[in-house]
Amino acid sequence: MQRIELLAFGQTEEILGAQSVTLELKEDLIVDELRAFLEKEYSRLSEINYSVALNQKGVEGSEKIKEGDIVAILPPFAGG
Amino acid sequence: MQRIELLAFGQTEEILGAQSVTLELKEDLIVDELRAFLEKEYSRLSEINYSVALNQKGVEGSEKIKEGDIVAILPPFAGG
Amino acid sequence: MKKKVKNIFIEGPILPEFIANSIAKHQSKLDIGAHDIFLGQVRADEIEGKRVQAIDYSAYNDMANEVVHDIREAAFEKFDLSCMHIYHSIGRVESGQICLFVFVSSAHRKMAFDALRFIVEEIKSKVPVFGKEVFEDESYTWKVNK
Amino acid sequence: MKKKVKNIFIEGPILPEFIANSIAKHQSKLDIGAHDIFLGQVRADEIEGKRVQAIDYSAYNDMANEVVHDIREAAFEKFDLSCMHIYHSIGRVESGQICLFVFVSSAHRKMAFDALRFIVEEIKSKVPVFGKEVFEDESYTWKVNK
Repeated sequence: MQRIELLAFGQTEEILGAQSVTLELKEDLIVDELRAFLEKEYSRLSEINYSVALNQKGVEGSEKIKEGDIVAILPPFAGG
Repeated sequence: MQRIELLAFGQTEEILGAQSVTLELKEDLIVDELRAFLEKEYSRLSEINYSVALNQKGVEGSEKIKEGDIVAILPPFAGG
Repeated sequence: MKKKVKNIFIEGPILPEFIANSIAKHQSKLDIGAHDIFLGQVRADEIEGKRVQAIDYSAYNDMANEVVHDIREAAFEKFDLSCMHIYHSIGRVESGQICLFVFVSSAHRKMAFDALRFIVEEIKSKVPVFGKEVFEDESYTWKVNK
Repeated sequence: MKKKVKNIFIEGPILPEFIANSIAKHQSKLDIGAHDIFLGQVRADEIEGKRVQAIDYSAYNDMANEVVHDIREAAFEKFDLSCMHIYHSIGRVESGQICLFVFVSSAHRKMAFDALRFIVEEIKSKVPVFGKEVFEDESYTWKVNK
Protein backbone atom coordinates (compact mmCIF):
# COMPACT_ATOMS: atom_id res chain seq x y z
CA MET A 1 0.00 0.00 0.00
CA GLN A 2 1.03 3.60 -0.50
CA ARG A 3 -0.20 6.86 0.94
CA ILE A 4 -1.24 9.54 -1.56
CA GLU A 5 -2.01 13.19 -0.91
CA LEU A 6 -4.74 14.26 -3.32
CA LEU A 7 -5.34 17.97 -4.09
CA ALA A 8 -8.68 19.33 -5.29
CA PHE A 9 -9.69 22.77 -6.62
CA GLY A 10 -12.89 24.63 -7.40
CA GLN A 11 -15.60 22.17 -8.28
CA THR A 12 -13.58 19.07 -7.36
CA GLU A 13 -12.79 20.64 -3.98
CA GLU A 14 -16.50 21.25 -3.55
CA ILE A 15 -17.31 17.61 -4.37
CA LEU A 16 -14.63 16.20 -2.08
CA GLY A 17 -15.53 18.70 0.62
CA ALA A 18 -11.85 19.42 1.19
CA GLN A 19 -8.81 21.00 -0.48
CA SER A 20 -6.87 17.82 0.06
CA VAL A 21 -7.47 14.26 1.20
CA THR A 22 -5.03 11.52 2.08
CA LEU A 23 -5.71 8.13 0.50
CA GLU A 24 -4.35 4.63 1.19
CA LEU A 25 -3.99 2.99 -2.21
CA LYS A 26 -2.34 -0.10 -3.64
CA GLU A 27 1.12 0.27 -5.15
CA ASP A 28 1.61 0.74 -8.89
CA LEU A 29 -1.85 2.19 -9.19
CA ILE A 30 -2.53 3.81 -12.56
CA VAL A 31 -4.46 7.06 -13.04
CA ASP A 32 -7.53 5.31 -14.49
CA GLU A 33 -7.75 3.12 -11.38
CA LEU A 34 -7.53 6.22 -9.21
CA ARG A 35 -10.36 7.78 -11.21
CA ALA A 36 -12.55 4.69 -10.80
CA PHE A 37 -11.82 4.63 -7.06
CA LEU A 38 -12.65 8.33 -6.68
CA GLU A 39 -15.84 8.14 -8.73
CA LYS A 40 -17.06 5.32 -6.46
CA GLU A 41 -16.31 7.37 -3.34
CA TYR A 42 -17.54 10.69 -4.78
CA SER A 43 -20.16 9.88 -7.40
CA ARG A 44 -20.64 13.52 -8.52
CA LEU A 45 -17.09 13.43 -9.91
CA SER A 46 -18.27 11.25 -12.77
CA GLU A 47 -20.60 14.05 -13.87
CA ILE A 48 -17.82 16.53 -14.55
CA ASN A 49 -14.99 16.55 -17.03
CA TYR A 50 -12.07 16.59 -14.59
CA SER A 51 -8.45 15.86 -15.39
CA VAL A 52 -5.61 14.46 -13.31
CA ALA A 53 -2.20 16.05 -12.79
CA LEU A 54 0.84 14.26 -11.36
CA ASN A 55 3.52 16.55 -10.01
CA GLN A 56 1.93 19.55 -11.75
CA LYS A 57 1.71 17.93 -15.18
CA GLY A 58 -1.47 16.70 -16.85
CA VAL A 59 -1.27 12.92 -17.40
CA GLU A 60 -2.98 10.12 -19.32
CA GLY A 61 -5.01 7.37 -17.71
CA SER A 62 -2.25 4.78 -18.08
CA GLU A 63 0.31 6.71 -16.03
CA LYS A 64 1.54 5.04 -12.81
CA ILE A 65 1.20 6.82 -9.49
CA LYS A 66 4.18 6.44 -7.16
CA GLU A 67 4.56 7.12 -3.45
CA GLY A 68 5.37 10.80 -2.91
CA ASP A 69 3.73 12.00 -6.13
CA ILE A 70 1.63 15.11 -5.85
CA VAL A 71 -1.74 14.11 -7.31
CA ALA A 72 -4.37 16.69 -8.23
CA ILE A 73 -7.85 16.40 -9.69
CA LEU A 74 -8.67 19.44 -11.78
CA PRO A 75 -12.13 20.61 -12.82
CA PRO A 76 -12.56 22.15 -16.32
CA PHE A 77 -10.28 25.14 -16.93
CA ALA A 78 -11.90 28.54 -17.04
CA GLY A 79 -8.98 30.95 -17.36
CA GLY A 80 -9.32 34.20 -19.25
CA MET B 1 -8.63 73.42 -71.37
CA GLN B 2 -9.48 72.88 -67.72
CA ARG B 3 -8.00 74.16 -64.53
CA ILE B 4 -6.98 71.55 -61.95
CA GLU B 5 -5.96 72.07 -58.34
CA LEU B 6 -3.34 69.46 -57.44
CA LEU B 7 -2.58 68.60 -53.81
CA ALA B 8 0.73 67.16 -52.64
CA PHE B 9 1.85 65.70 -49.30
CA GLY B 10 5.11 64.70 -47.65
CA GLN B 11 7.61 63.69 -50.27
CA THR B 12 5.48 64.80 -53.24
CA GLU B 13 4.99 68.17 -51.56
CA GLU B 14 8.74 68.39 -51.17
CA ILE B 15 9.30 67.57 -54.86
CA LEU B 16 6.70 70.07 -56.07
CA GLY B 17 7.92 72.66 -53.58
CA ALA B 18 4.32 73.43 -52.64
CA GLN B 19 1.27 71.92 -50.90
CA SER B 20 -0.81 72.64 -53.98
CA VAL B 21 -0.32 73.82 -57.54
CA THR B 22 -2.87 74.90 -60.14
CA LEU B 23 -2.46 73.32 -63.56
CA GLU B 24 -3.97 74.17 -66.96
CA LEU B 25 -4.62 70.85 -68.63
CA LYS B 26 -6.55 69.58 -71.65
CA GLU B 27 -10.06 68.30 -71.10
CA ASP B 28 -10.76 64.57 -70.69
CA LEU B 29 -7.26 64.04 -69.42
CA ILE B 30 -6.72 60.60 -67.91
CA VAL B 31 -4.64 59.92 -64.79
CA ASP B 32 -1.77 58.32 -66.72
CA GLU B 33 -1.48 61.45 -68.86
CA LEU B 34 -1.39 63.58 -65.74
CA ARG B 35 1.39 61.39 -64.37
CA ALA B 36 3.42 61.71 -67.58
CA PHE B 37 2.95 65.48 -67.53
CA LEU B 38 4.00 65.74 -63.89
CA GLU B 39 7.03 63.50 -64.29
CA LYS B 40 8.24 65.73 -67.13
CA GLU B 41 7.80 68.85 -65.01
CA TYR B 42 9.11 67.27 -61.78
CA SER B 43 11.50 64.52 -62.79
CA ARG B 44 12.12 63.29 -59.20
CA LEU B 45 8.50 62.14 -59.10
CA SER B 46 9.38 59.24 -61.40
CA GLU B 47 11.79 57.96 -58.77
CA ILE B 48 9.11 57.42 -56.12
CA ASN B 49 6.14 55.11 -56.00
CA TYR B 50 3.39 57.73 -55.74
CA SER B 51 -0.32 57.16 -56.27
CA VAL B 52 -3.10 59.44 -57.47
CA ALA B 53 -6.38 60.14 -55.68
CA LEU B 54 -9.43 61.80 -57.26
CA ASN B 55 -11.88 63.25 -54.79
CA GLN B 56 -10.23 61.35 -51.93
CA LYS B 57 -10.32 57.95 -53.61
CA GLY B 58 -7.32 56.13 -55.05
CA VAL B 59 -7.77 55.67 -58.83
CA GLU B 60 -6.34 53.68 -61.75
CA GLY B 61 -4.37 55.23 -64.60
CA SER B 62 -7.29 55.09 -67.03
CA GLU B 63 -9.60 57.26 -64.90
CA LYS B 64 -10.71 60.59 -66.46
CA ILE B 65 -10.06 63.84 -64.64
CA LYS B 66 -12.90 66.37 -64.82
CA GLU B 67 -12.99 70.08 -64.05
CA GLY B 68 -13.58 70.58 -60.34
CA ASP B 69 -12.09 67.24 -59.28
CA ILE B 70 -9.81 67.30 -56.27
CA VAL B 71 -6.60 65.67 -57.48
CA ALA B 72 -3.89 64.54 -55.06
CA ILE B 73 -0.54 62.88 -55.60
CA LEU B 74 0.31 60.69 -52.65
CA PRO B 75 3.76 59.40 -51.69
CA PRO B 76 4.05 55.87 -50.27
CA PHE B 77 1.93 55.32 -47.17
CA ALA B 78 3.73 55.05 -43.86
CA GLY B 79 0.95 54.85 -41.29
CA GLY B 80 1.38 52.88 -38.09
CA MET C 1 19.76 26.69 -16.28
CA LYS C 2 16.01 26.95 -16.00
CA LYS C 3 14.66 30.48 -15.88
CA LYS C 4 12.79 31.59 -12.80
CA VAL C 5 9.07 30.81 -12.86
CA LYS C 6 7.11 34.06 -12.55
CA ASN C 7 3.87 34.54 -10.68
CA ILE C 8 1.09 35.45 -13.11
CA PHE C 9 -1.59 36.05 -10.48
CA ILE C 10 -2.98 39.40 -9.43
CA GLU C 11 -5.49 39.64 -6.60
CA GLY C 12 -8.80 40.96 -7.98
CA PRO C 13 -9.32 42.75 -11.30
CA ILE C 14 -6.50 43.93 -13.56
CA LEU C 15 -6.78 47.71 -13.62
CA PRO C 16 -6.41 49.95 -16.69
CA GLU C 17 -3.68 51.88 -14.85
CA PHE C 18 -1.68 48.69 -14.45
CA ILE C 19 -1.93 48.13 -18.20
CA ALA C 20 -0.92 51.73 -18.93
CA ASN C 21 2.08 51.32 -16.67
CA SER C 22 3.12 48.18 -18.44
CA ILE C 23 2.85 49.92 -21.82
CA ALA C 24 4.82 52.94 -20.57
CA LYS C 25 7.69 50.72 -19.40
CA HIS C 26 8.24 49.62 -23.02
CA GLN C 27 8.98 53.10 -24.30
CA SER C 28 12.66 52.62 -23.54
CA LYS C 29 12.80 49.55 -25.81
CA LEU C 30 13.67 51.17 -29.10
CA ASP C 31 13.66 48.01 -31.22
CA ILE C 32 9.93 47.43 -30.65
CA GLY C 33 7.61 48.40 -33.51
CA ALA C 34 4.46 46.52 -32.60
CA HIS C 35 2.63 45.71 -29.39
CA ASP C 36 -0.35 43.40 -29.32
CA ILE C 37 -2.50 43.13 -26.20
CA PHE C 38 -5.30 40.77 -25.27
CA LEU C 39 -7.64 41.55 -22.41
CA GLY C 40 -10.22 39.13 -21.10
CA GLN C 41 -13.21 40.88 -19.53
CA VAL C 42 -15.90 39.26 -17.41
CA ARG C 43 -19.22 39.21 -19.26
CA ALA C 44 -22.58 39.58 -17.52
CA ASP C 45 -23.89 36.48 -19.31
CA GLU C 46 -27.40 35.34 -18.67
CA ILE C 47 -27.51 31.68 -17.64
CA GLU C 48 -30.89 30.07 -17.06
CA GLY C 49 -32.49 33.44 -16.44
CA LYS C 50 -29.87 34.72 -14.01
CA ARG C 51 -27.21 37.30 -14.77
CA VAL C 52 -23.52 36.79 -13.93
CA GLN C 53 -22.41 39.43 -11.46
CA ALA C 54 -18.80 38.34 -11.02
CA ILE C 55 -16.40 35.47 -11.48
CA ASP C 56 -14.54 34.18 -8.48
CA TYR C 57 -11.25 32.76 -9.78
CA SER C 58 -9.18 30.12 -8.07
CA ALA C 59 -6.21 28.20 -9.41
CA TYR C 60 -3.73 25.45 -8.82
CA ASN C 61 -1.18 28.23 -8.47
CA ASP C 62 2.10 26.34 -8.65
CA MET C 63 1.03 24.28 -11.62
CA ALA C 64 -0.52 27.31 -13.37
CA ASN C 65 2.68 29.28 -13.05
CA GLU C 66 4.70 26.32 -14.32
CA VAL C 67 2.39 25.81 -17.30
CA VAL C 68 2.50 29.52 -18.18
CA HIS C 69 6.27 29.38 -17.88
CA ASP C 70 6.33 26.57 -20.46
CA ILE C 71 3.92 28.46 -22.75
CA ARG C 72 6.17 31.50 -22.49
CA GLU C 73 9.27 29.48 -23.39
CA ALA C 74 7.47 27.85 -26.32
CA ALA C 75 6.30 31.24 -27.60
CA PHE C 76 9.79 32.75 -27.40
CA GLU C 77 11.02 29.70 -29.30
CA LYS C 78 8.38 29.92 -32.05
CA PHE C 79 8.17 33.69 -32.51
CA ASP C 80 10.70 36.49 -32.68
CA LEU C 81 9.53 38.54 -29.71
CA SER C 82 11.11 41.33 -27.70
CA CYS C 83 8.83 41.04 -24.67
CA MET C 84 5.98 39.02 -23.25
CA HIS C 85 3.87 39.60 -20.14
CA ILE C 86 1.03 37.46 -18.82
CA TYR C 87 -1.24 38.23 -15.86
CA HIS C 88 -4.39 36.56 -14.59
CA SER C 89 -6.73 37.57 -11.81
CA ILE C 90 -7.31 35.47 -8.74
CA GLY C 91 -10.30 36.04 -6.47
CA ARG C 92 -13.39 38.02 -7.35
CA VAL C 93 -13.67 40.00 -10.59
CA GLU C 94 -16.92 41.86 -11.27
CA SER C 95 -18.56 41.81 -14.70
CA GLY C 96 -17.00 44.54 -16.86
CA GLN C 97 -13.64 44.15 -15.13
CA ILE C 98 -10.52 42.64 -16.65
CA CYS C 99 -9.27 39.19 -15.60
CA LEU C 100 -6.58 38.37 -18.20
CA PHE C 101 -3.84 40.57 -19.65
CA VAL C 102 -1.47 39.20 -22.28
CA PHE C 103 1.03 41.62 -23.80
CA VAL C 104 3.54 40.79 -26.54
CA SER C 105 5.97 43.08 -28.32
CA SER C 106 8.03 42.59 -31.44
CA ALA C 107 9.90 44.55 -34.09
CA HIS C 108 7.12 43.82 -36.59
CA ARG C 109 3.40 43.27 -36.33
CA LYS C 110 3.12 39.80 -37.87
CA MET C 111 5.11 38.14 -35.09
CA ALA C 112 3.13 39.97 -32.44
CA PHE C 113 -0.23 38.92 -33.91
CA ASP C 114 0.75 35.28 -34.32
CA ALA C 115 2.32 35.04 -30.88
CA LEU C 116 -0.56 36.66 -29.02
CA ARG C 117 -3.08 34.30 -30.51
CA PHE C 118 -0.93 31.27 -29.75
CA ILE C 119 -0.42 32.33 -26.14
CA VAL C 120 -4.07 33.14 -25.45
CA GLU C 121 -5.26 29.80 -26.88
CA GLU C 122 -2.64 27.95 -24.84
CA ILE C 123 -3.66 29.75 -21.65
CA LYS C 124 -7.35 29.03 -22.17
CA SER C 125 -6.76 25.31 -22.76
CA LYS C 126 -3.81 24.42 -20.53
CA VAL C 127 -3.66 26.61 -17.44
CA PRO C 128 -5.44 25.26 -14.33
CA VAL C 129 -7.53 28.30 -13.46
CA PHE C 130 -11.08 27.75 -12.27
CA GLY C 131 -14.00 30.16 -12.27
CA LYS C 132 -17.16 30.31 -10.22
CA GLU C 133 -19.74 32.42 -12.02
CA VAL C 134 -21.60 34.20 -9.25
CA PHE C 135 -25.11 35.49 -9.94
CA GLU C 136 -26.80 38.55 -8.48
CA ASP C 137 -28.47 36.43 -5.81
CA GLU C 138 -25.04 34.94 -4.88
CA SER C 139 -25.97 31.51 -6.26
CA TYR C 140 -23.34 30.27 -8.72
CA THR C 141 -22.31 27.90 -11.47
CA TRP C 142 -18.88 26.66 -12.56
CA LYS C 143 -17.46 28.17 -15.75
CA VAL C 144 -16.05 25.90 -18.48
CA ASN C 145 -13.86 27.27 -21.29
CA LYS C 146 -14.94 26.45 -24.82
CA MET D 1 -27.86 57.68 -43.77
CA LYS D 2 -24.10 57.79 -43.73
CA LYS D 3 -22.53 57.74 -40.30
CA LYS D 4 -20.42 60.70 -39.24
CA VAL D 5 -16.78 60.44 -40.25
CA LYS D 6 -14.61 60.56 -37.12
CA ASN D 7 -11.22 62.21 -36.81
CA ILE D 8 -8.56 59.60 -36.11
CA PHE D 9 -5.69 62.03 -35.61
CA ILE D 10 -4.04 62.92 -32.34
CA GLU D 11 -1.35 65.59 -32.19
CA GLY D 12 1.94 63.98 -31.11
CA PRO D 13 2.36 60.60 -29.43
CA ILE D 14 -0.51 58.48 -28.12
CA LEU D 15 -0.02 58.30 -24.37
CA PRO D 16 -0.44 55.20 -22.17
CA GLU D 17 -2.93 57.16 -20.02
CA PHE D 18 -5.09 57.75 -23.09
CA ILE D 19 -5.11 54.01 -23.74
CA ALA D 20 -5.94 53.26 -20.09
CA ASN D 21 -8.82 55.70 -20.28
CA SER D 22 -10.15 54.08 -23.38
CA ILE D 23 -9.99 50.64 -21.74
CA ALA D 24 -11.70 51.94 -18.59
CA LYS D 25 -14.61 53.32 -20.61
CA HIS D 26 -15.45 49.78 -21.74
CA GLN D 27 -16.05 48.46 -18.25
CA SER D 28 -19.70 49.43 -18.47
CA LYS D 29 -20.14 47.25 -21.58
CA LEU D 30 -21.13 43.98 -19.99
CA ASP D 31 -21.44 41.93 -23.19
CA ILE D 32 -17.72 42.30 -23.99
CA GLY D 33 -15.53 39.29 -23.20
CA ALA D 34 -12.44 40.04 -25.27
CA HIS D 35 -10.48 43.16 -26.12
CA ASP D 36 -7.63 43.11 -28.60
CA ILE D 37 -5.33 46.10 -28.94
CA PHE D 38 -2.62 46.91 -31.44
CA LEU D 39 -0.06 49.62 -30.74
CA GLY D 40 2.44 50.83 -33.29
CA GLN D 41 5.62 52.17 -31.69
CA VAL D 42 8.34 54.18 -33.43
CA ARG D 43 11.54 52.14 -33.73
CA ALA D 44 15.01 53.67 -33.54
CA ASP D 45 16.01 51.87 -36.73
CA GLU D 46 19.52 52.32 -38.06
CA ILE D 47 19.44 53.42 -41.70
CA GLU D 48 22.79 53.83 -43.49
CA GLY D 49 24.60 54.29 -40.22
CA LYS D 50 22.21 56.82 -38.71
CA ARG D 51 19.67 56.19 -36.01
CA VAL D 52 16.00 57.24 -36.28
CA GLN D 53 15.20 59.73 -33.52
CA ALA D 54 11.57 60.40 -34.39
CA ILE D 55 8.98 60.15 -37.12
CA ASP D 56 7.23 63.30 -38.23
CA TYR D 57 3.79 62.23 -39.48
CA SER D 58 1.68 64.12 -41.96
CA ALA D 59 -1.48 63.01 -43.72
CA TYR D 60 -4.07 63.83 -46.30
CA ASN D 61 -6.43 64.26 -43.37
CA ASP D 62 -9.82 64.32 -45.06
CA MET D 63 -9.06 61.33 -47.24
CA ALA D 64 -7.44 59.44 -44.34
CA ASN D 65 -10.51 59.89 -42.17
CA GLU D 66 -12.78 58.82 -45.03
CA VAL D 67 -10.68 55.72 -45.73
CA VAL D 68 -10.63 54.76 -42.04
CA HIS D 69 -14.38 55.28 -41.95
CA ASP D 70 -14.75 52.78 -44.80
CA ILE D 71 -12.38 50.31 -43.10
CA ARG D 72 -14.44 50.63 -39.92
CA GLU D 73 -17.70 49.96 -41.77
CA ALA D 74 -16.17 46.97 -43.57
CA ALA D 75 -14.88 45.54 -40.29
CA PHE D 76 -18.26 45.91 -38.56
CA GLU D 77 -19.79 44.16 -41.58
CA LYS D 78 -17.31 41.27 -41.58
CA PHE D 79 -16.90 40.69 -37.83
CA ASP D 80 -19.26 40.60 -34.89
CA LEU D 81 -17.79 43.44 -32.85
CA SER D 82 -19.08 45.47 -29.92
CA CYS D 83 -16.64 48.36 -30.29
CA MET D 84 -13.84 49.68 -32.47
CA HIS D 85 -11.51 52.63 -31.93
CA ILE D 86 -8.72 53.83 -34.21
CA TYR D 87 -6.26 56.63 -33.52
CA HIS D 88 -3.12 57.75 -35.35
CA SER D 89 -0.55 60.36 -34.43
CA ILE D 90 0.09 63.43 -36.51
CA GLY D 91 3.25 65.50 -36.08
CA ARG D 92 6.38 64.40 -34.31
CA VAL D 93 6.58 61.10 -32.41
CA GLU D 94 9.89 60.17 -30.77
CA SER D 95 11.30 56.66 -30.99
CA GLY D 96 9.78 54.54 -28.22
CA GLN D 97 6.51 56.46 -28.36
CA ILE D 98 3.23 55.17 -29.72
CA CYS D 99 1.83 56.38 -33.06
CA LEU D 100 -1.05 53.97 -33.76
CA PHE D 101 -3.74 52.63 -31.43
CA VAL D 102 -6.34 50.18 -32.70
CA PHE D 103 -8.79 48.75 -30.18
CA VAL D 104 -11.50 46.19 -30.91
CA SER D 105 -13.89 44.49 -28.52
CA SER D 106 -16.16 41.52 -28.95
CA ALA D 107 -18.07 38.95 -26.95
CA HIS D 108 -15.51 36.28 -27.88
CA ARG D 109 -11.81 36.33 -28.66
CA LYS D 110 -11.83 34.88 -32.17
CA MET D 111 -13.74 37.81 -33.66
CA ALA D 112 -11.51 40.30 -31.88
CA PHE D 113 -8.31 38.65 -33.16
CA ASP D 114 -9.53 38.40 -36.75
CA ALA D 115 -10.90 41.93 -36.81
CA LEU D 116 -7.81 43.56 -35.33
CA ARG D 117 -5.53 42.00 -37.87
CA PHE D 118 -7.80 42.95 -40.75
CA ILE D 119 -8.04 46.56 -39.58
CA VAL D 120 -4.30 47.02 -38.98
CA GLU D 121 -3.40 45.60 -42.41
CA GLU D 122 -5.98 47.84 -44.07
CA ILE D 123 -4.68 50.90 -42.25
CA LYS D 124 -1.08 50.19 -43.22
CA SER D 125 -1.92 49.72 -46.89
CA LYS D 126 -4.77 52.15 -47.57
CA VAL D 127 -4.61 55.19 -45.30
CA PRO D 128 -2.71 58.21 -46.69
CA VAL D 129 -0.41 58.90 -43.76
CA PHE D 130 3.18 59.88 -44.51
CA GLY D 131 6.22 59.65 -42.29
CA LYS D 132 9.49 61.48 -42.29
CA GLU D 133 12.09 59.48 -40.37
CA VAL D 134 14.22 62.10 -38.66
CA PHE D 135 17.76 61.17 -37.59
CA GLU D 136 19.71 62.45 -34.62
CA ASP D 137 21.43 65.08 -36.79
CA GLU D 138 17.97 66.22 -38.04
CA SER D 139 18.61 64.88 -41.55
CA TYR D 140 15.77 62.60 -42.68
CA THR D 141 14.42 59.96 -45.03
CA TRP D 142 10.86 59.12 -46.08
CA LYS D 143 9.34 56.01 -44.54
CA VAL D 144 7.64 53.41 -46.77
CA ASN D 145 5.36 50.71 -45.31
CA LYS D 146 6.16 47.14 -46.26
